[in-house]
Amino acid sequence: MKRTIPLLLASIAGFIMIVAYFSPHTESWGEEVAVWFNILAAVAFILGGGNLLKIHLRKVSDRNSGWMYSVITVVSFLVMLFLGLWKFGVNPNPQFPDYGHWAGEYNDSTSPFYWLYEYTFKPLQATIFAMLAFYVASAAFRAFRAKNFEALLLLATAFVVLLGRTAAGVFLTDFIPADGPFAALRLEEMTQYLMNIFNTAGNRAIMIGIALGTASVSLKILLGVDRSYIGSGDD
Amino acid sequence: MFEYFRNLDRRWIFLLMLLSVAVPIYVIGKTKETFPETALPLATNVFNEIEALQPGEKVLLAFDYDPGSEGELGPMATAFTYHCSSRGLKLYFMALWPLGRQMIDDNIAKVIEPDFPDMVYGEDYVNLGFKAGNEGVIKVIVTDIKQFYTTDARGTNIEQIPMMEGIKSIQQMDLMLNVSAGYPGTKEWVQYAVTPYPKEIKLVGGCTGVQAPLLYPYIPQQLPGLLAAIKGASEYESLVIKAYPPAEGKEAKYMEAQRRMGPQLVAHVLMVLLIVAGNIIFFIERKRGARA
Amino acid sequence: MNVLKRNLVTVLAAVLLSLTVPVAAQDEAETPGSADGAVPSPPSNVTAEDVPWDKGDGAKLTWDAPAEAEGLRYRIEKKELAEDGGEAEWKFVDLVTDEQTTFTAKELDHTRQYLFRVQSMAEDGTLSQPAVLPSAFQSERQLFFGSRLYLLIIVLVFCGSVVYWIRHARSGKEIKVRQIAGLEAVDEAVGRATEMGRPCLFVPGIQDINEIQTIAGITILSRVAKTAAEYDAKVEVPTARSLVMTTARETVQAAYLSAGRPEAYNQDLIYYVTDEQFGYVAYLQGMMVREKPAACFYMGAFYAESLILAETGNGIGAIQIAGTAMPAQLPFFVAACDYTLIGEEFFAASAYLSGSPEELGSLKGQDVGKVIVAIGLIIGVLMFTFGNIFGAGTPIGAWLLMAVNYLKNVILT
Amino acid sequence: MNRETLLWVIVLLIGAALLAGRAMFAENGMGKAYITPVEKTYVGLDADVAEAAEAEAETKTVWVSIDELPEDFDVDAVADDDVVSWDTYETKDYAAYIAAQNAGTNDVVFSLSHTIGIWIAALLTLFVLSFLIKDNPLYKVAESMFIGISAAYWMVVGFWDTIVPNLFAKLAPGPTTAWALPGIRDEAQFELIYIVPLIFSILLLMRLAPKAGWLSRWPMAFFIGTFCGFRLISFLHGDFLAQIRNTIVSLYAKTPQFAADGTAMLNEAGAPIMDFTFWGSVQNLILVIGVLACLVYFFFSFEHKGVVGGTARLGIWFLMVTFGAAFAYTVMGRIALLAIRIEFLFDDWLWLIDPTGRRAVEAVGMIVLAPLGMA
Repeated sequence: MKRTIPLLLASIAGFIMIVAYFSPHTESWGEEVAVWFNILAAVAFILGGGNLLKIHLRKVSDRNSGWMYSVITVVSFLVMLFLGLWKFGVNPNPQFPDYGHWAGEYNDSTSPFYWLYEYTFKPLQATIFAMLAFYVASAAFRAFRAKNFEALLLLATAFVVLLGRTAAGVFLTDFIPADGPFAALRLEEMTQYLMNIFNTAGNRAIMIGIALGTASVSLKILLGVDRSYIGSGDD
Repeated sequence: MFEYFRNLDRRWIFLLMLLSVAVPIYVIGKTKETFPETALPLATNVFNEIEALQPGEKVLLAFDYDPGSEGELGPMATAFTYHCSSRGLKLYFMALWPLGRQMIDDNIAKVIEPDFPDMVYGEDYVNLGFKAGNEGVIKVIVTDIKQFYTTDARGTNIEQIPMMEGIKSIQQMDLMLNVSAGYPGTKEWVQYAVTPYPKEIKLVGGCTGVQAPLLYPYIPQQLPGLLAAIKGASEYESLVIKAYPPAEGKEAKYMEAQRRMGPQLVAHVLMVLLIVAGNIIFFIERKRGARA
Repeated sequence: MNVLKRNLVTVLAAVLLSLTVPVAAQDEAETPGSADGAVPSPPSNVTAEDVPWDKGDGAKLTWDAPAEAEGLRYRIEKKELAEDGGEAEWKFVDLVTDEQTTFTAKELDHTRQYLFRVQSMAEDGTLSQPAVLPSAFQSERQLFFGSRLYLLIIVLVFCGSVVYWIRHARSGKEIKVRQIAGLEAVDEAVGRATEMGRPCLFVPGIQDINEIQTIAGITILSRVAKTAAEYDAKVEVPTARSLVMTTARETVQAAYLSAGRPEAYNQDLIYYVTDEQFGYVAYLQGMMVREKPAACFYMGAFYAESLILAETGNGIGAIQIAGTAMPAQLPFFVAACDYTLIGEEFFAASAYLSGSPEELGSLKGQDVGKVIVAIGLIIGVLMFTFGNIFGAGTPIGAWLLMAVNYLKNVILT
Repeated sequence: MNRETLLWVIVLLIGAALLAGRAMFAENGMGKAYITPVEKTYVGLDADVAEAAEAEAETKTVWVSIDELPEDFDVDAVADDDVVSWDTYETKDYAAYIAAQNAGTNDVVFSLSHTIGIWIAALLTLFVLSFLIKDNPLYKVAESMFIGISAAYWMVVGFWDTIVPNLFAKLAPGPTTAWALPGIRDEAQFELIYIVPLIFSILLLMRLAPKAGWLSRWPMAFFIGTFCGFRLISFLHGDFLAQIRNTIVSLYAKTPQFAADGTAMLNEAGAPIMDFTFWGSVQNLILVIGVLACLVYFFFSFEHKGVVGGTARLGIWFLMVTFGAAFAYTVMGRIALLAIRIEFLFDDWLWLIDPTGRRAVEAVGMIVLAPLGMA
């Protein structure tokens, strides 16, 4: 009962979606269900947020090492949540000023919620993203070594494309006439060929494989062959 | 010595990366000097197409991008506006992206209003604004511009705008410039404007780095010139600045792309050197391993 | 400044305009002939019929070309009739430039009625008088998408072959599959973590459970957790989505149960961090540096964070096994991880790890899919090549090119 | 206090001292923000007064900004309920501030909250970057804060952008529009079908109940099932077929011929003249071989031995070239991200550089401090 009904539900829902795709009348069901899913995902924040609070509050009450950081997390979480849900300090909607702040935008530029977003969330997000520049450098130094033929190919293409995208690379092969028979050996041309032919070929095969893999995993779930997502049988 | 490099703490690499980006930004920001730029044929072609026009000829500037790609495309849009204004052309702005209209207004406020105060709205330049419909808009305005544009972006009836007099379709434009961040963009302009009317419509443009490979197939027949990402913008900018030096104290705003190229170039060279260094270390290591 | 006055002028102008524009447009259309050129003769006999087996948004228009049709283009316009029978304005649909006298109008609403009209257009843009469809047209919505018939066949063949091989496996026949390098390393990695007394880290990507990659990641998690339960190693699963946390808890609990060690299951090791991509990564890289997991698994949908994770993991000397179907992130994992399951291998991994014949059977089904692709591709390419060699001028060349066209635009769309 | 901690503390103190020095002694200072305060006033008018073009005869209140009313409009004559005002602002540059000061106006004022904001943003940026040296308490502060703020941020977004318009407004349109969504009050309608996601949500929350946790599997199973069905079909239809279609190319490639002036050459029938292109054919051949070889690599049924092994090997080579090219191609964008962060630190915060002339009133900065202030 605890496992059979969910398995049936998944199979029936899935096969209905497949059939629905073939009729103009039901074609849009997929999009409809996506809206429902977004609602469920938003409601599930209660579970996730509750779990977040639970873990960090426990760290605080146990005085685990680093419990002060949990205090920071809990406080910033609760403050941000309150400011946002209450629309604290939000200006009214110019079209409906009589509705007060509730009809305003929750991220109105005068609200403290916006201030926190603008001066903490955004710079943190952008800086973590920017750390990638450092990691590409260390990966280039460490991972692009000609250990075997495969690695050599990886390295050589990366090298050519990197050079082909700088003025230096263009300068290096400038002696090859641009309209002669060997124009393809110019670095910027090679970059283009690598991207257009090899990268396209590789990516196409990967995408075909992904499509088959996705379809196969989906089918296994609908057939009940793979049921690990449903959990154990008798709790 | 070798051992030291073999087990090199990657924090040194991090430091090199930081310096290779920060130092150029600082030096360029302080001295306002940028790296010398040599224009490649694609950028030179864009420049030459605009140079070939006579003062008073009509040019359509389609700004199909939004703030998300401003960093990459803003400099070339500014350079286009500046070049066309310097050349004394008549500028027709339009956008297929909703926020493109804002980008047009920004460029008018940045370039035309302060630096070309003699240009009159409606006589020398006009902002036709944004129209929804993607390539549908292109298909229509190549034969009939008034079906979509009954007013300009400011709500003025198009019949009352002097420079719109006698304009039936964009085939009457002497050149089209497109700044493109994706769909709809240069590809659609090529497919739906240049391809059906190869003689009447001439298009050059600029696009993001991601898009560039998709547009190469149209070069040079349907697309004689293309500025690819910040690199292309920087090349074009250098040509424009050289031909039309801005007034004293105003160079800075027309050299944005060249400034941004600085850290890019140095960091790229660093990446290449890192790959080389990594392999040198690897080969020495293997040699020693073989000997031992 | 008198703002009101200016606004009033604008409003008035807009009102006036809205009254005059349709009239003007109509005037322009119905008084053909600008000064520069002869007026072409109009087409005649415009008919419209419903496009069969569609969703009710298409109409196939045909008309007869005028006597002197050379170099003519046809301008097509439509008019949507209002529900109360009132008149709307003509709207431009498309320009037919290749001297065809048929056109399929799209994007119609099957609950509304339409009129169409066609005008000839000379080379210099001069328009003829319009030829109007005699009676209003309404498209019909059918029960089945005719254009998806071939898709249905392909889906049936694919699913059929997967089902066939699963049944084949169930009947006890042996299934042989090749080895995948990254997968043997899974047990080894968990084992090493146990020896070192350090945890394993499992990252199920940053997408929600509606993404198949996340589901595939969770099924791999179930095998990893089972191995860990047997070895008595600790698996930590931070998630970026609440629903992924919920599902992962169910899965891991079941895995511990099937390993016979339900008491060792600790649900607090599977926890939610934040939905924000980079917040999640900020947490992960800090946690990795502090707890130094001995084995890191990245299985799911990844974006820019792939390299941050892989480089941090490399910095702490962990064994790293990644699997994703994000083509853009594969290069980073390949460069920085010990083993990477590329695309389809990632989806196949759970079948391999489970070792159950049924699941292995499904892999055979996937291979049938690849054989179909290869055959279709080779046939298509050969037909296209020979069609081009013979040229469209010869009958066989024309037939081959037509067949390729059918394959590409009808069967494979 | 061990040696390392001591070192850190010293570095931090030096950094702070340099910053304080720059903030106080540099001519223009640094990291300050300026705004122009703006008061918005809206007046509720009967529709027929405000908009002559409005066809509806019934009197409906329309809110008009006071800026759009004539100057001689008497606000005091309107009932208090019908006048709503609030404060907002526009951000300004330092140059605008100086210009306003020189002009003797108070239009542009110093903003404490935005100044603090810039400082906090800059410090958080440095905290995060410090992780590259070593994990440290500053990074932990930034990390903990980021987790709390971002988790709450997405919950707030989920509530106002999904739950309110897609659940509340569908099941209780009246109260919802009267409360928070007046913009859709005319079109919002009760939609019974949204009871389904509501029920699913309740079932999901059963997890919190000790005995009924298993009920939460129903919604999960439903959605996993639907998405599996949906993705099965859409991947086969989209990616699978499209990739095959795009790979069917001619190995005897032809391109249109162009005359010297760039126009396409046409034959008598008006169709473009196509001619054989050797390089185009080679490119297509490589493309097709590449796709087929990579497909063989993905084959599960055969061991990679013999012919299959050779072809699979070729497939791996193609994949390696693919990955190498894609890696290098992405690098440029990643570097730009770092450049933007550093520009923020140098330009918006430290006021070291001023590439766009936002503080173009002659300034003499303490240039030497720059690299150290970054530490």
